[in-house]
Amino acid sequence: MFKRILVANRGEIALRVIRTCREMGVEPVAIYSDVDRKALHVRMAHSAVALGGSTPRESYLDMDKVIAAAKASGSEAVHPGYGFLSERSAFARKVTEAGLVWIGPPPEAIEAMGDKITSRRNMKKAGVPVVPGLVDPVDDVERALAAAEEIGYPIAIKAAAGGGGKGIRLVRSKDEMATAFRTASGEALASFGDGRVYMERYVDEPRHIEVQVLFDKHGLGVHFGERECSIQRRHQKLIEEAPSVVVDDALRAKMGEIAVRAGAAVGYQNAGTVEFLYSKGEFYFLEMNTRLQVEHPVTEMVYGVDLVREQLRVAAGEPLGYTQGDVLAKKHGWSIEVRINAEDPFNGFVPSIGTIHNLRAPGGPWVRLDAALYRGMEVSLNYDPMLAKLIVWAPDRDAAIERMKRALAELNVGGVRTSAPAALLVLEEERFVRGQFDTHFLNHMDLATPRKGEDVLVAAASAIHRHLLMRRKALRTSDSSRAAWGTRSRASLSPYPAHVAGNGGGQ
Amino acid sequence: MFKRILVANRGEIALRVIRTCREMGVEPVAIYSDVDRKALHVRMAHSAVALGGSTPRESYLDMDKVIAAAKASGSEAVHPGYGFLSERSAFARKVTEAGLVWIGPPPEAIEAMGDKITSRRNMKKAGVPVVPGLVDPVDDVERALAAAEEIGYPIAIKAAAGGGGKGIRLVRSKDEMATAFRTASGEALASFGDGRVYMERYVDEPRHIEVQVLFDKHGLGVHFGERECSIQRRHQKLIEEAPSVVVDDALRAKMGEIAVRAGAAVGYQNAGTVEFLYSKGEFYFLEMNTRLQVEHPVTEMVYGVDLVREQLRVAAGEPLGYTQGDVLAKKHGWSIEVRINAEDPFNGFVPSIGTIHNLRAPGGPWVRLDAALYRGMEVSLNYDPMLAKLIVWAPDRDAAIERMKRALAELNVGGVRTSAPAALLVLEEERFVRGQFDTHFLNHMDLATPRKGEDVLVAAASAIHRHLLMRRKALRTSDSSRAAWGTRSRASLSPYPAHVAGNGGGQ
Amino acid sequence: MKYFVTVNGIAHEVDVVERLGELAVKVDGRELDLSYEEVDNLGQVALISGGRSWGVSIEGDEHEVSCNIAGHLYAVAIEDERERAAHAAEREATKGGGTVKSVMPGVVVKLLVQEGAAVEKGQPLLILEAMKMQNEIAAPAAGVVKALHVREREAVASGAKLVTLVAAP
Amino acid sequence: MKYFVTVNGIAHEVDVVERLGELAVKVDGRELDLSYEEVDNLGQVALISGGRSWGVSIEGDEHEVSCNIAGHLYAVAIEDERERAAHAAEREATKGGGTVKSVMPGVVVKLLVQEGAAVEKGQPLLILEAMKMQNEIAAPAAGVVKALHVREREAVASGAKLVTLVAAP
Repeated sequence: MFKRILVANRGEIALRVIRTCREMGVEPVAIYSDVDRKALHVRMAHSAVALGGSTPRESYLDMDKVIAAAKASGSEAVHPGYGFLSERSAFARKVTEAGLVWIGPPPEAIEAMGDKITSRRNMKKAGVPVVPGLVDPVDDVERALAAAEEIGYPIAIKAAAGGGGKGIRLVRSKDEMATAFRTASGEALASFGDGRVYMERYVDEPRHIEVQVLFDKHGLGVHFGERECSIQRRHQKLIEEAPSVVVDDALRAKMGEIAVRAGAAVGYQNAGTVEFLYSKGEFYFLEMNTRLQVEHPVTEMVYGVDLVREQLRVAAGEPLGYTQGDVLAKKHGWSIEVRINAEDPFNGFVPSIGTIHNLRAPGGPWVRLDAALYRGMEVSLNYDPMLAKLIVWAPDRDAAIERMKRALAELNVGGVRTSAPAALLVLEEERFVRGQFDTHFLNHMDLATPRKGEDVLVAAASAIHRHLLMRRKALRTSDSSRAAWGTRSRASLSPYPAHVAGNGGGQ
Repeated sequence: MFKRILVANRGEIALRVIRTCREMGVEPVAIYSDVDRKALHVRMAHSAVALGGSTPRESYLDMDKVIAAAKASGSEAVHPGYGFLSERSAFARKVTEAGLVWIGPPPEAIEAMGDKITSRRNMKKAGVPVVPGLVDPVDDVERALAAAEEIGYPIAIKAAAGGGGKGIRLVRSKDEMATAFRTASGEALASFGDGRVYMERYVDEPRHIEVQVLFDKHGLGVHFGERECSIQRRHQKLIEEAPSVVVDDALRAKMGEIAVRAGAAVGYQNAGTVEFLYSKGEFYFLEMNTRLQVEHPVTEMVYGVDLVREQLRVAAGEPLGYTQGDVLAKKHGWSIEVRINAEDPFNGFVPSIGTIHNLRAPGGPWVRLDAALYRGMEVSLNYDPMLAKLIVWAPDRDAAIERMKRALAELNVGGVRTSAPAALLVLEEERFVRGQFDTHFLNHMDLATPRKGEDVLVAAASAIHRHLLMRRKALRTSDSSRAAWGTRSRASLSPYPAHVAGNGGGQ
Repeated sequence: MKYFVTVNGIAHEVDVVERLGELAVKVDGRELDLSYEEVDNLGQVALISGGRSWGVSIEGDEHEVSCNIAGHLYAVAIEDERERAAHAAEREATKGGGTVKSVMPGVVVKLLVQEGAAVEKGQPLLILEAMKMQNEIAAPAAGVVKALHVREREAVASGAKLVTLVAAP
Repeated sequence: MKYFVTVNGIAHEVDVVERLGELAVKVDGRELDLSYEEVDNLGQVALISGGRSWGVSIEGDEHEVSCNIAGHLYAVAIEDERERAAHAAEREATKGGGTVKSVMPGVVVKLLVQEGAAVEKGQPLLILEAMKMQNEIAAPAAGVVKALHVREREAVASGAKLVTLVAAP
């Protein structure tokens, strides 16, 4: 095992990796930008190297600085976390060329899965089901019509150069094709300077189901079952769970086997996630995330496995040491994760910034908080808005939902708005509890409905008490408690008529 | 299931019960003394009833007040937690007479197990092994000598009216008996006004191993394996774990079967713990704790069971719904608990009081914090010094020890001294890691040894920085941060030549 | 004293009478028997009313407050009678939407309207990029664009004026 | 400036020089390249030295400080040269133990010595009951009991004087 490794990330995932390092007797080295110099991942590390700069580009995204930090600190390997440089094959190559071990898949595997067209081709060849459709884009309505016959309606047309759902057109029958093609192509040309479009079968009631895989360096690979991440908006996941209500043992075996085959086809090593679109008993390959996933904890809770530990073990050359059967024998219970993002769910999920002045962490049985939060932390626009992940485990799904509701009720993050109340509303929805949802669920939910009952009166009464106390205190000078309490900016409380368009890019 | 129950306790165990209630859709009602009016168990409850008073006697120990609170709040049942009224059969009776359900064993079972002599007789009759010795006390040296031949040396002589180790004499051979008997009897007479003594076999290298049992109201009972609680001083447990290194599957089955037999012999219902003294492959009944135990979480983690939920279920009349085989099939991994007490382990574990001005809770995978701590909490001498329980789970014991060390490194409770650093020292001891310890382990450990290495220099350098900052700030007026930081009383930092004698009474 | 309190957009009338140092609070005519205690100076409140108990986390200023109650968020706005009258006049004056401000620092990616243009309620006015996301800023009411306070590619601070709307003539 | 710093009972010499507003700290002659930053006003400190990183939690006053470093506790006492000289004189004066004080509120259950009695180091002086536990208070050094400041069954506050010892003649 390594003596010392560099954790090339920040925030909760850096701390997550540091925690496992500590437990394995590996010395974790943190890197930090100027604004992160007091961050928890720095304080909890064995060593820390300053990168300088305050933007990601000047710090965590600067490959040369990161590799220099690894060398200077005497690290033997680099763990990239997720985001930042984790899926840059060029970085993986530079790490290896610097004589360090890359705790991730080979650069070739990152590249093979990084490109939409290439990965689709590779997967088709490996016998992995993909959404029926064209591999190459078309630029002509006649060819579109011909292709449509083969693919079968309904069909989705997507800009070849696009992303984030821009310029997608749904075509239910032949008659709608000509108009749809022209408008989609025109929009694509206007937006991206490239009028070509893809065509693929439109998947109704889609559910986002992904499979966790792990490969050692000796050609062995296993899967750790599925996670369902359908509660999302614009490809940003909010609630994840393992297992999925629509996956039984037989389907798990089948999806798992195909996910392992997908990884093997590109010579995969280390941990990765194969994402599928599931609809009415069928599933199609979407993409492979060639790194640890934000939502890996739900898999950890259900299989009793520390995935970061496994990443380090296989990167150090150790064999898996267990079979697929061993893994599935450990499967037990149900786990749910809620992402606590700094954003206002009642105003189109616009980002919320501020200083964390108050923290009440949930506790008790089977409640896990993966966070790098601390009192005094500045939440800025420099970094990802995810502040924390709240994870619960319970023997069954109903109990896990109730436990998550209980844990969310205990949580308070003061100083910014968070996504937590939205997650609570989802968990209270009967259709969610019954497992009847798809990736459109959150978009169709009315989050703005005011809650009824005694709590409203209590809120009004508390606010009035507070109002009168504030007025009295305002008369006094130099009242530090007033300052501490009122750190929340007034502006962020104003109703804000924003509709978030954005371009997603979920992790 | 009940609609509403009264939680007749405070602190972490009240919050523990409240959490399960919330998850079951049962409305938890809190009770509180004057000093607890802002406590977390009050804020997290559905309803709260003020008992008035600030001492336990005036509040949580006042049976009539507690029952009146249950009636006034419309509660259907009473959960006593541990400590306070939990093992008072008179209270259990009053609860039932008031038309409420008692979430605990029948009063007769409490009584049968509450008295040392009676329980010993009952257990012998039921075929439960007890430490070889006399059931009745002796008051005469000739009878003592005769009895000793039967029991076998070495022998321990204990005051019949005593407790907490007072007046215990070890007799290794016949020759030592006369002197030992006279001094023990004389001391007992002086201390308790009763010169009679018990005699029993002295158990060498004793380990404290207890078995969790659960009985429904339909005559069915199961056990949830063992916990080992040998790391203690004066019968106050500091570190607990499940399972025990000295218990294999065969021994677990045997101890479990005997524990269930012990409960059945007194008509037990609900959750309880049968404590054994284990020595070199043999085990003897010590006593039965007729309530939920402080250290119940380690069992929960290993068996994936919420014991408070099971308590409510069986109290409501539900059948267990599973067999002994079902329970043991769920056993997985290893769990350790550390008690975070407000006390100074480097000064004879004297109590430490103050205001909690700073809290840094550990997090991440398989770390559970059962606490009712909050910033601003006053830790006084009114109540039990236990502030929190830190619990970890891991696939095996070594990993659990490393995880607990990591979690303890993350924990900070500012404002009082705690037992946490002592627990960390134990976990770092090679003999503990190897599993070679008995109940004397902590007494023989030198906690005062100063730690070496860089941390000492860092402590010195940090203190100097802080010293100079304080000096500069002292020159300014009305500096609120100085006040906030320096809340720790100077007195509690002085070396204190106290040797704690005390009389234990562990939970 | 009478207050007008809006909770998540729904208006309530609150009457407050101070009796012997204690506050008697009536919400929508219903008298609440309240015990309100601040746990710390960070907004943790222990509230007991009619036997029920709540742990409330409060933040905000005198007039706009967020209450977190068991994980749910209640946005509360408070006006006394004098303030209500003043605000009503203000609202009348800015009918048509008033000035739209930025709630976050960001960069104006695109302006979607020009000065003088008539806009409908909900119509996108501009796109603001912040935290890797593009946010469409929509008109809070129908009106006419009186002024654009920003240009494309301009970085704006939180609270910066973006667009001023006035009522259509 | 020179300081005498005791960490968990072991004495260290610390030299501090202020250079351009930064502190240069030498512990036992070893120069530490330190970055010390307070995270909040509650004692959380981010400390970096020679590439190593620590999250230190500090509490205490100017002269006596507790540092929690990765779960371990370091009790630190600080004296500058002037204070050290003063304290040395004080210690000489109270040779024999000085005055034993209570570190917690409690009740004196039993006095085990009388005024004028000669006691050995570690000999129990009295039993103090606090938090349901009986604590034997022992003599910090050999000496003679000069004064008993408490009586049996008396409740004492934290910091209250219990017994004064002087050096045996």
